[in-house]
Amino acid sequence: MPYTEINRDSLLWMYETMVTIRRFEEQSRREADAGKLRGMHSSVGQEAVPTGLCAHLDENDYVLGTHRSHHHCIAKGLDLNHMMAELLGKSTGTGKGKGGTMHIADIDRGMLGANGVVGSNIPVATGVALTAKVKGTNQVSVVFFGDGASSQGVLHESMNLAGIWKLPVIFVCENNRYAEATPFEYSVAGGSISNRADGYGIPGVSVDGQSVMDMFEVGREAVARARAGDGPTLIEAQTYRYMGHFGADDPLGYRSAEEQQYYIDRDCIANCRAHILEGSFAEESELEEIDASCLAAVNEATEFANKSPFPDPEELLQDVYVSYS
Amino acid sequence: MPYTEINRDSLLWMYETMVTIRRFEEQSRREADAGKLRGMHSSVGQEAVPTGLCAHLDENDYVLGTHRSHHHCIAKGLDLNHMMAELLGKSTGTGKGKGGTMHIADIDRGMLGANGVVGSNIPVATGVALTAKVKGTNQVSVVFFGDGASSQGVLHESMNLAGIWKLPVIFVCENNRYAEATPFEYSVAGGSISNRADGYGIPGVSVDGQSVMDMFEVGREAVARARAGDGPTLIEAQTYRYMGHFGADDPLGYRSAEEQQYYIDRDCIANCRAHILEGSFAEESELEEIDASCLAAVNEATEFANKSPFPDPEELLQDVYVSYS
Amino acid sequence: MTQAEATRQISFIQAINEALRQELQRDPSVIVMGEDIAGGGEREDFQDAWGGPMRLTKGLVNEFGRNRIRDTPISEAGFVGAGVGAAASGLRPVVDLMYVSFYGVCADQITNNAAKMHYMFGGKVTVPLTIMTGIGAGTNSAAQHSETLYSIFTHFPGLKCVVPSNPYNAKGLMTAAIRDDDPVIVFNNRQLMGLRFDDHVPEDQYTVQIGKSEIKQEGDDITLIGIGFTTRVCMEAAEELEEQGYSVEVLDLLSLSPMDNDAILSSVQKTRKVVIVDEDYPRCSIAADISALVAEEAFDYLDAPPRRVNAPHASVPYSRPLEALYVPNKEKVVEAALEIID
Amino acid sequence: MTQAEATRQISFIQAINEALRQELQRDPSVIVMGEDIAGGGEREDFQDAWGGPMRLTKGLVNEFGRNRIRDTPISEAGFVGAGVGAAASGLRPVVDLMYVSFYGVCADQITNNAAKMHYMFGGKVTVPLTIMTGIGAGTNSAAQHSETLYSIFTHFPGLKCVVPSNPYNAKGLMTAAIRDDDPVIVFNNRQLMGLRFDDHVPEDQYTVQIGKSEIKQEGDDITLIGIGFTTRVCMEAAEELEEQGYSVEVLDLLSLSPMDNDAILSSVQKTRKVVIVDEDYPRCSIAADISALVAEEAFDYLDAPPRRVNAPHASVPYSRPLEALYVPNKEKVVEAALEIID
Ligand SMILES: Cc1ncc(C[n+]2csc(CCOP(=O)(O)OP(=O)(O)O)c2C)c(N)n1
Ligand SMILES: Cc1ncc(C[n+]2csc(CCOP(=O)(O)OP(=O)(O)O)c2C)c(N)n1
Ligand SMILES: [Mg+2]
Ligand SMILES: [Mg+2]
Repeated sequence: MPYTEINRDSLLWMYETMVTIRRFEEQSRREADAGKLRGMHSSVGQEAVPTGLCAHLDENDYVLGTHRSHHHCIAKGLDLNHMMAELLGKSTGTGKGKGGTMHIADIDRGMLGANGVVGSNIPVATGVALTAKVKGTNQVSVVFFGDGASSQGVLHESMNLAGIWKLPVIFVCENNRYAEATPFEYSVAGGSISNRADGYGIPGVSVDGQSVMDMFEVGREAVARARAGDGPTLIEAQTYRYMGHFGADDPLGYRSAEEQQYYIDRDCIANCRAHILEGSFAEESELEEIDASCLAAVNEATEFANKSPFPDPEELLQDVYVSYS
Repeated sequence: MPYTEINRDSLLWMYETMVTIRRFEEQSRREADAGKLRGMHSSVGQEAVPTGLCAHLDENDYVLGTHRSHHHCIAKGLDLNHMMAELLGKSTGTGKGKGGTMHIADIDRGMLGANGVVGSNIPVATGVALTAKVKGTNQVSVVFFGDGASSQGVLHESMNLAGIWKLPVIFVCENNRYAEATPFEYSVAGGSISNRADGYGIPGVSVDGQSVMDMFEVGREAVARARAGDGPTLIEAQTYRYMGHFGADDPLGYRSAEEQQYYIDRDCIANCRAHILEGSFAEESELEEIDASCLAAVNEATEFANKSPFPDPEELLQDVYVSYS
Repeated sequence: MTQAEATRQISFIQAINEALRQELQRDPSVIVMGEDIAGGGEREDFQDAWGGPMRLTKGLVNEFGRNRIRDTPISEAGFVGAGVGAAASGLRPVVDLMYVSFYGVCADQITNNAAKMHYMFGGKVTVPLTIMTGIGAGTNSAAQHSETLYSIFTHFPGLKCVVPSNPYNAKGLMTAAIRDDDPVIVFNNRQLMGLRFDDHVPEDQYTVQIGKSEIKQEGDDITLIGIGFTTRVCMEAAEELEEQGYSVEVLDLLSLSPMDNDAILSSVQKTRKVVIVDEDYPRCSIAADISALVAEEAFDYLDAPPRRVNAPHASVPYSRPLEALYVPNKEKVVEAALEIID
Repeated sequence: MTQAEATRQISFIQAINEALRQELQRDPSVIVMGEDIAGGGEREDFQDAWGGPMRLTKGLVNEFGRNRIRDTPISEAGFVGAGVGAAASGLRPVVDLMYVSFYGVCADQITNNAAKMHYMFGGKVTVPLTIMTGIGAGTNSAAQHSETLYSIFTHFPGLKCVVPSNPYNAKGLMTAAIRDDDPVIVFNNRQLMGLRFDDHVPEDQYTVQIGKSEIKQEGDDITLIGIGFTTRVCMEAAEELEEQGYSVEVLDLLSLSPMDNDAILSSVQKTRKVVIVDEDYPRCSIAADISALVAEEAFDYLDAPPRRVNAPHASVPYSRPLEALYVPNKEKVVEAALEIID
């Protein structure tokens, strides 16, 4: 791909976003290892997928995610302090500490929630697109899900519904090649997720998810299609998670070191950095400044979160309903 | 299609089966109109679909159906007396009158049940094929469902599962062009059900479901594939229901008389009859004998059912469990 | 109220239909989705071909158009989930889940998403979704089309559950449900749809408060608690018990979650005896829930053990004579009442 | 029993694993299906890479091969449904539904098919399906991975529900479930998986009868009823109450459907007071069910109202201090007991 239309601002935003995600995830891992949370699904390795896509969205657009969604949240512009606080179950968290790592949401920034049930957000995102359609806004709804989630029936129901109603929803499958310890090639009959779009008369695209530039190009087209009222797109982004499924597990139990290395050698951040430098979009020193500020932001978030109080006991019974009597 | 391999025996069996179904359904309608049952989903018009398929099955093979399944049951060789008794809620029915028109089953003849929840039997049939695979028998499992049911996620989950496990299951969509009052072209994105098979790497075939000879040819291939261990097939049979959705409704509320007439002019029984006579597989008089014996069998079943007693009150609490204490 | 208004009798079906129509008129963010709620797909020549299996939505598409009245494919998880997303992003969708047994293909969207989003997201997202669904046996429809099941939804925090018993409260509860900022499930009994009622139903909009029960008639000797269709059964039983000389209080529960604990307890504290009549399966049912409430909170007032009339612990049989034995009826309620009344 | 046998202590996880392995050995029609129950797909070099999220199925694929130990795609409706079909046609499948909240995507297969086929088909089809699923809070997993929910399955006729509380009955109930000709759901608490137990677990096969509870200790002043994890809570509470001078009976329910009504009622008839401890949501719960049973059937014996300790009517919070308030604990049980004991 030529990437001719990706300007300096976009590239630097994407670079910064991906570095922020990486640092955030590394820190989350440390917090988890320190026993402050359990079962943290790291998105390290997959930063490019939401970043390239969200580059085309604004605060009025919506993103919905999965159990592995920190990168979606950051790409959608969520506040790191509130995110980290949520991970630690603190009252200053996005959900006052009641949702946690699998349920981060911030409706003011258009993040309508991570979701712990595999596939479960796909129809919800379709409904968000329905709101845009019914109200005649030009908002777009984007839902991320895994290769494992592609086996859930709701994906098909939702592609069908979005297909007949031409809804502005983008289905983004992050094919990181594993669902827990189950390889993609075992669980997906036919060997391709994007190909399934054909059956619903909607465009299906497979893209190198390790290249944020490729993601940007594919995202631009899908977002434009949605905004134009031309309906949904299914994107299958080929990516990889570097860590185990939830952190504590060793991925070498089910995959080879060579395979891991293959993807690490194609790291999305290194990739983007090289592209920026080769194209002289920025100096090395500028990138180092960005690197430093990302780290500082994550460190600040960590301090904020650790200093924040836990929720009051009364919170246990609050927010079950808006009102109930 | 040439139909070269369809011999006289097969043709006459199919003719007889279809005429039996037609007479049975006409009688069921009368019983319903007389107030003896409610909500009878008539299969008139769709006789050829299960008939052409079941011509390749024996008692060890399995069929699973839907809310509209009388034709599946008869094609699979169920006893008319017990079927009609079930419709009337009698103790001599296939399910002692406890299941009724939407839940006829006879495991001894390989009919594992009609099912009132749209799409619900699709994974069940997949599991039946799993038994054959695990046990290494060469049984085949066939599940019928409607165009409306194709929108249920379980179809996709099941095609995927059967695809990766190469299960001997045949997914037969009876596309009668309506789900209640909803036309197929409205509800199915992409406009084709059989095309969806591609996405799962399994064969998908569209066939003229008004021609029992075409169904026979397509069925032969799918059954052979299943028995050979080569996995599932998706068949989309283009057919039509002549009556309303559940009998009391007037289909002309949502479709044109011309459209109805188009299909009635291509009636599967007339079709088959013509083929038999043109090919001199049998004399007109032989067919008339068959016609008469079919009618007689249905009349006998009606008498049997009407004379049979209702279940004893104790039946209410029986068969909830095999054993419970 | 003029005489004409005072005698405005409409059917249960018309009441729901009117509630929907008036809310659609009043609030542009209300939409309705479901299978064949209009019918005919997008065929111009067959607009409004169906109107739902019970005709609850008949006529709406003509008035409000296909943007707001949407036929769906048969994919409950897909369109109930879409209802959740639409509700969380600014609409007030009413989703028709034809019969409650079909919850089985979309329960995830109801109990994992609709019920939990507000809590998990710290109160910052609301899901003003209304689900309406058909319940109840008595129509010869067998085990998969005759369940009641409101008990399992009452189990889940985050959901509200209401069960109208006549056209008046059907209209008022449906209107209240749509306006409510929490997800509400409205359970409409199929037998009620076919019955005639004497109640007056105002043409103007009104709401029946979610969380409140209604005393249908006052009495001193025993309380009968009914839910939807079984409220009728309780009224019939009350008549017979009165003929036998007893003074009977009948409470129409209307709302299962929240439940009007106070009203239940005060009635039982007065009468000191209670029979709960519920068509749902008996185990872990709303009837058990009420029985436990009364035992735990009105223990010292009770003169006799609480009694329940539930459907049996069995699937709904198709055969009519069996089905007739299945559904709670006047005889069973009278029998249960007489067991404890003396 | 030799000394060595008498002290065979294995973990809850090992107990389930052993039950599965021994039944797989004994009966060739037993198969196991679920997500990552083996792991590694069909990669020869990564056989047995996972063994389930709780390692309940670790090692099975090596012994029994991929024909009988089957990793599934993430499509619960598809593979639970396949379990129903396999069970109806001659296998005895054990299906792993990782955590009970995921029932939401496959409830149709469980409650409309598995539960109803035997009845609808007049007793001529059996569905010897076992579903095992993880339940319970206390692991910082938030609202969608910490539910208990056995109450809603107990609601449905046609299903059997068991809840083991220690390795001994975990092994015995799992074995009994697999051999049972009806669909059985085995609810395994996630907290129990991590705990140490002193109970002796025989290496040979045995069954614990479905439908029977167990008196963990006898006493005269009050009955505490526990279910799975909460049986431990009851034992702790009993210890404390005994220190305060009370004689406490603890009943481990084990089986929710069928339920051992007789044992519950005799215990309560003896002690005349009962506290039911249940981690499920309170409304329409098994605790309410038992409370109602006791109120209705042992009314004349009760010296005080039945008491319940449930989780609150709220989703499970993520934040640990809140979660600690959520799950029933010793303090709450002691408090409830003391309220009625005097
Ligand atoms: C319905 C459901 N089934 C199973 C699980 C357990 N589970 C959590 S994550 C996961 C694997 C998901 O794989 P994939 O969709 O590829 O996402 P990834 O973890 O690779 O990001 C599974 C099986 C779940 N959360 N929800
Ligand atoms: C899960 C579910 N949703 C809705 C229904 C109500 N319903 C019964 S039949 C039917 C239409 C089915 O259409 P199709 O699959 O095309 O079968 P056909 O009636 O044409 O044979 C519907 C919506 C149901 N039984 N189950
Ligand atoms: Mg994955
Ligand atoms: Mg159809």
